Amino acid sequence: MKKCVEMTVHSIQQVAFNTFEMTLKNTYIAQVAMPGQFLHLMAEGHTLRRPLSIADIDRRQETITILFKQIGQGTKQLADCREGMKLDAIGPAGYGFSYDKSMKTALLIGGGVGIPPLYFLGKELRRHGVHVKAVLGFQSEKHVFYEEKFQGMGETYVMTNDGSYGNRGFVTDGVDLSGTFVQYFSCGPIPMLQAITNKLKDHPGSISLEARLGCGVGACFACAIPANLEGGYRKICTDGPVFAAGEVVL
Amino acid sequence: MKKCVEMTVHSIQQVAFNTFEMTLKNTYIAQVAMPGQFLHLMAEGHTLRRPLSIADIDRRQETITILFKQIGQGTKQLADCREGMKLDAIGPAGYGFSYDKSMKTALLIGGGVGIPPLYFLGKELRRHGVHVKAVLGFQSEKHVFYEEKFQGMGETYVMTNDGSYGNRGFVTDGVDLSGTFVQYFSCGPIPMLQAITNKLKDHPGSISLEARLGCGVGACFACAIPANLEGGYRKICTDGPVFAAGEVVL
Amino acid sequence: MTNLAVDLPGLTLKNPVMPASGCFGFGREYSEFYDLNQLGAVIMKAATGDARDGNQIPRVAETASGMLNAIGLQNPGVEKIIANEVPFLSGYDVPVVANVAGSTVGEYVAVASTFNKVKSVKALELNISCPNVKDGGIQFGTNPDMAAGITEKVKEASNLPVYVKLSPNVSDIVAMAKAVEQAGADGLSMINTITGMQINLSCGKPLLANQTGGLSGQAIKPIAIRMIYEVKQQVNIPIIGMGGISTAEDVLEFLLAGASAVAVGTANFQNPYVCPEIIKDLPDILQQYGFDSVNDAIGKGHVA
Amino acid sequence: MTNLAVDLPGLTLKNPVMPASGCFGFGREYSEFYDLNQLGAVIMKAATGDARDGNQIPRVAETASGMLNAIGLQNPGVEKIIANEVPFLSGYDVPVVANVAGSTVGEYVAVASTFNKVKSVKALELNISCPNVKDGGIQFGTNPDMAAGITEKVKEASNLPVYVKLSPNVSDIVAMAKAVEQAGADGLSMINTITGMQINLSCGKPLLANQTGGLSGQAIKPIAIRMIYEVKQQVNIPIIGMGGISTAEDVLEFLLAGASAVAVGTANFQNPYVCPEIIKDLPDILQQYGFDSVNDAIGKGHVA
Ligand SMILES: Cc1cc2nc3c(=O)[nH]c(=O)nc-3n(C[C@H](O)[C@H](O)[C@H](O)COP(=O)(O)OP(=O)(O)OC[C@H]3O[C@@H](n4cnc5c(N)ncnc54)[C@H](O)[C@@H]3O)c2cc1C
Ligand SMILES: Cc1cc2nc3c(=O)[nH]c(=O)nc-3n(C[C@H](O)[C@H](O)[C@H](O)COP(=O)(O)OP(=O)(O)OC[C@H]3O[C@@H](n4cnc5c(N)ncnc54)[C@H](O)[C@@H]3O)c2cc1C
Ligand SMILES: Cc1cc2nc3c(=O)[nH]c(=O)nc-3n(C[C@H](O)[C@H](O)[C@H](O)COP(=O)(O)O)c2cc1C
Ligand SMILES: Cc1cc2nc3c(=O)[nH]c(=O)nc-3n(C[C@H](O)[C@H](O)[C@H](O)COP(=O)(O)O)c2cc1C
Ligand code: FES
Ligand code: FES
Repeated sequence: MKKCVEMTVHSIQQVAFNTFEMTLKNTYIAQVAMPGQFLHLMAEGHTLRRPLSIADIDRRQETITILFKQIGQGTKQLADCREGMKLDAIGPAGYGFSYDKSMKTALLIGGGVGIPPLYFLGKELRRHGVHVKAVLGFQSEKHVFYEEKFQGMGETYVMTNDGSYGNRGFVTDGVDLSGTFVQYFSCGPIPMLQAITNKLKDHPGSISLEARLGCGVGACFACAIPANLEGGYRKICTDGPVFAAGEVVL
Repeated sequence: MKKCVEMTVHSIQQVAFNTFEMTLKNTYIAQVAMPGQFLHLMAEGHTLRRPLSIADIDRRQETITILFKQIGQGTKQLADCREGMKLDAIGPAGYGFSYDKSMKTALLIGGGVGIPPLYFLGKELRRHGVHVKAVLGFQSEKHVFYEEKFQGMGETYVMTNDGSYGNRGFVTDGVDLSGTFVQYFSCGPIPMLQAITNKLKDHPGSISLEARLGCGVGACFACAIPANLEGGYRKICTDGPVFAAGEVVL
Repeated sequence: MTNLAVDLPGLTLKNPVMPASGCFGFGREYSEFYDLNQLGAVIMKAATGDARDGNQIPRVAETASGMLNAIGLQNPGVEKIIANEVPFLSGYDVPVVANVAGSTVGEYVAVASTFNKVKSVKALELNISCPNVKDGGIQFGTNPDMAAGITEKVKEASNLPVYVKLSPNVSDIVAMAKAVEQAGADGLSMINTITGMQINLSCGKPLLANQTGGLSGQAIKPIAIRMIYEVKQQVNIPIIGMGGISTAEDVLEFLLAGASAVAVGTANFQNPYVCPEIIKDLPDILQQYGFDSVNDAIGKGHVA
Repeated sequence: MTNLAVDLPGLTLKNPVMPASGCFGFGREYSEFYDLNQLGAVIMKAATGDARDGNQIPRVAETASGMLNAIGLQNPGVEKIIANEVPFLSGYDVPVVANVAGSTVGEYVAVASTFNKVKSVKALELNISCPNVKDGGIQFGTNPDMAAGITEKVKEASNLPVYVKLSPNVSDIVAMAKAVEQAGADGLSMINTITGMQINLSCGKPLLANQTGGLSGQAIKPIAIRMIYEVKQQVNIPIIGMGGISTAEDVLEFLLAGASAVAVGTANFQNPYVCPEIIKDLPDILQQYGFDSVNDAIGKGHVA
């Protein structure tokens, strides 16, 4: 059975400009969630739930971390949550990253709020002994978050559009700095993923997509996108959000 | 200038079945409000404001008391408010009770949540030396509130529909017990006001009406009811909620 | 500086924001909350030939993100409005729009022509879309030929620009808009309320004494935006947009859809200061989304 | 005990609550949340003759107390639905309703007759009201003659009871209902979504790739109630009501207005358990307002 669970806000803090880190307590999700999966969170008074990637899990403390940018009304409401408040979530939702645990080096490429699921992934890869490198793209200095955390996992190249922090440029430029790797894992806005999959078309890769969801469970076809090879379509909410590079039409 | 003010919740407590007493802090309203006037309160997320009578005022502490029954979503939200929370109110709204300060004896006749404005009125009448008697009608014992407060002002006859407390019967029966008076003041559901104005048609009286309001400020005609004598109409929100008995068609 | 001014037939507006008909009476009540000179214009409550009593109460009900009303065009009649209400509004430096209603073509024409002599009334809003009266009103608003007929007659009788207020309760809003444009309308006003009902579970019957009422408020905004967008692509007269506006962002959305000015109705009941607040916020919102003036934004949401 | 059962043409319902078409796929997803045997029936996502890809994304937008969708009838085609989806639903003791769509009368007829051979499909819902496809769909749903024509043809071709799903995007819903009743419809299903639009301020253009979408959710409930109430007074076939239902109280409101059963759409997205929760709450709510059965409440909101 899939579940809609009650989660308790355990902590919330601002980690960058309009960007918040929230930890939530829930035994079930903390036990079963995999990197790349998301929570489909209810914000009281709204018709549609908000999908937010799982950025980390503490299986002992049974907490789940999410990182989100405040954009509209729903994420504002989440940002206003305080410790002890309850949130209703469908999760863990979606199909996460798959990878070869014996791979030597993985490259994580994240843009903005595409970075959160890569942190959880990186930790799992490290646990299996995979060497991890990361390229993280942000708009500017004030948007940067989690740099030290990624540094703690492996070499990390921070890119800012305006050069106000780290290296000036896009994540595609960062990839040039990062050297060799076996497989890449990327999450960010569609134009970034297009650029990355083009640039790295000779490498195996996985990408995680964002789209406006309806149900979030596969029932409404709100998130269906054309598949590349054998035709047909994929639902981002259940077949994804993670796909093999080239599997879907971006 | 009329005002829409921010009020701070000072206290809230349940005083009877589904019935709450809330005190709110606001200097302006505490200074100018008169018995019979109401607050037109915003409940976050709702399209229409909720009208609630002013039940008491502490001019020194600058607090306003309201008493309300939890009926639907808006009053539930108010009942869930906690000390320190802010509420947005238009007020003091409407036109309150007028009376001759030299009158000897006044009879207050209230039914259910029609009772609150009569408490504020009774206190003002007492301040001017008017002798006050009250007939208060409730559904049953568990609905009774403010009996002692009215007892403190004068003889008080509590009626319950089922006789579970005080005297069995309607407020009209209570009037028979209460003896002589110069003028009566009544607030409650329309059928009760019809019965009272019929029974007491030989006495001068004032009645306070309830109706579904739109704007609450006189602009939308949601609350217009026909006037009795010279034709035309009256707006409950601004010409009332208090009218002379016989002024409007019930 | 962001330029908020807009010029429409008969209406030289310092900003595009006006209170909507029926939600602002004749201005007196909200003038106790703020200085009406801040407004772009004022649209008065509907005027009919004789005084009308309107429907029984309850006349309003709350719905999810909206409300129903069935006032029933209560008003003191056009003569009394001109005698007792217009002079008050004339004291402000704000163009006044008269909302004209009736049960027959004759009544519409009579009411419209009565405003010919009134200097401060700068335009008429022809209310052929009131869902809350038995005769007239909405019939005229759902049949293109009747709508065109009444528009023509009113245009003949009036020396003021005429904005026809369209009903959203139609299969084909573009057909309605084209019909009244061809009949000589100077502009459109859209949308009026959508007919709805609420049943009161406690008594098991419709809550409104009139049974049905008109749905307004944020709930109807997507319908208003769609209709304005569709109509904008097919007609050349300006549109005053309304339906669920409560913020400056909403105003921009209406401008992008094709409205040249906007009216704010139901939101006044939530926040009496909503009109001046929107007007204050509008320059920043326009700038934030890359527009230097209201005129710049009008119709810019259309895909080439 | 409160009796929740209702008997409608082709549909023997243990309770009046079913998920609405397009909001529940073909049942698999929500079967992971709860046992579908609790449901009164299941209405499947629309079936067309061939597979359809639907519109580009974004296909959904949030609005005040509602949402817009422009899925565009994406589905694998009627044959694949029968081969791959119906067998799953047949495993439950719940009547299945097939939602039939198309671009031409011929396609509707072909899809409808394909279901003749499918035992667990107990009724058809004729979707002549989808606002999100270029051809077919809503045209059939806004013209009484076309609606009657297509109903007649489908009735001829099908051996199943046909519920015609009406579009609210019309001037005269009663005329539509009467037309399809006379053409032989066994029941009505109302309402489908109302055409709306949202403009994305960040890019200044319509948010949905399809520009317009269908408005659903609590925002439209008063419109649905009004239309069902009006239609109930003029037709004799049963109505499956929908539009903004999310609680057992809402269900009672629809029953009072004249619906004999109800469908729940958008609310599934907010709360995946909403259907079984409503079914659990319904007996108490009926009792609370003085009804001993669902049948007792149907149409009781009408004023004598
Ligand atoms: C699988 C998945 C994982 C995601 N993970 C993260 C994450 O870890 N951190 C993060 O900050 N953001 C993430 N997003 C994007 C996030 O869902 C949106 O930023 C958020 O829903 C915006 O909600 P709002 O209330 O602020 O915006 P509003 O504009 O008020 O939202 C209106 C509607 O549009 C939807 N919406 C708006 N923007 C987006 C968007 N970019 N993507 C999808 N839906 C959108 C909302 O969900 C809502 O239904 C993810 C999206 C998906 C699909
Ligand atoms: C001038 C005036 C003074 C009032 N004073 C008091 C008081 O002191 N204490 C008290 O408990 N009640 C009082 N009422 C009634 C009170 O306003 C309603 O009980 C309350 O608005 C119900 O809101 P809700 O959210 O619980 O109900 P809902 O049913 O959710 O409300 C839906 C809509 O209907 C309106 N409504 C519902 N019931 C009533 C009603 N009986 N009268 C008016 N509007 C209604 C609401 O304001 C709202 O707009 C007064 C009403 C008026 C007009
Ligand atoms: C209480 C009320 C009374 C109204 N009276 C009128 C009226 O007299 N004439 C008219 O043309 N429109 C009338 N309307 C419709 C509004 O002018 C406006 O078109 C509609 O409410 C949509 O805007 P909103 O969502 O901002 O309220 C009325 C609306 C409400 C809520
Ligand atoms: C995402 C989505 C997809 C829909 N797809 C269909 C469909 O395929 N066929 C159909 O007849 N109605 C479809 N509808 C309309 C619903 O069945 C229902 O009539 C409408 O949404 C109103 O009910 P609600 O407010 O409970 O959602 C769809 C609605 C939504 C929200
Ligand atoms: S969001 Fe409903 S199918 Fe993906
Ligand atoms: S509530 Fe608007 S005039 Fe009284």
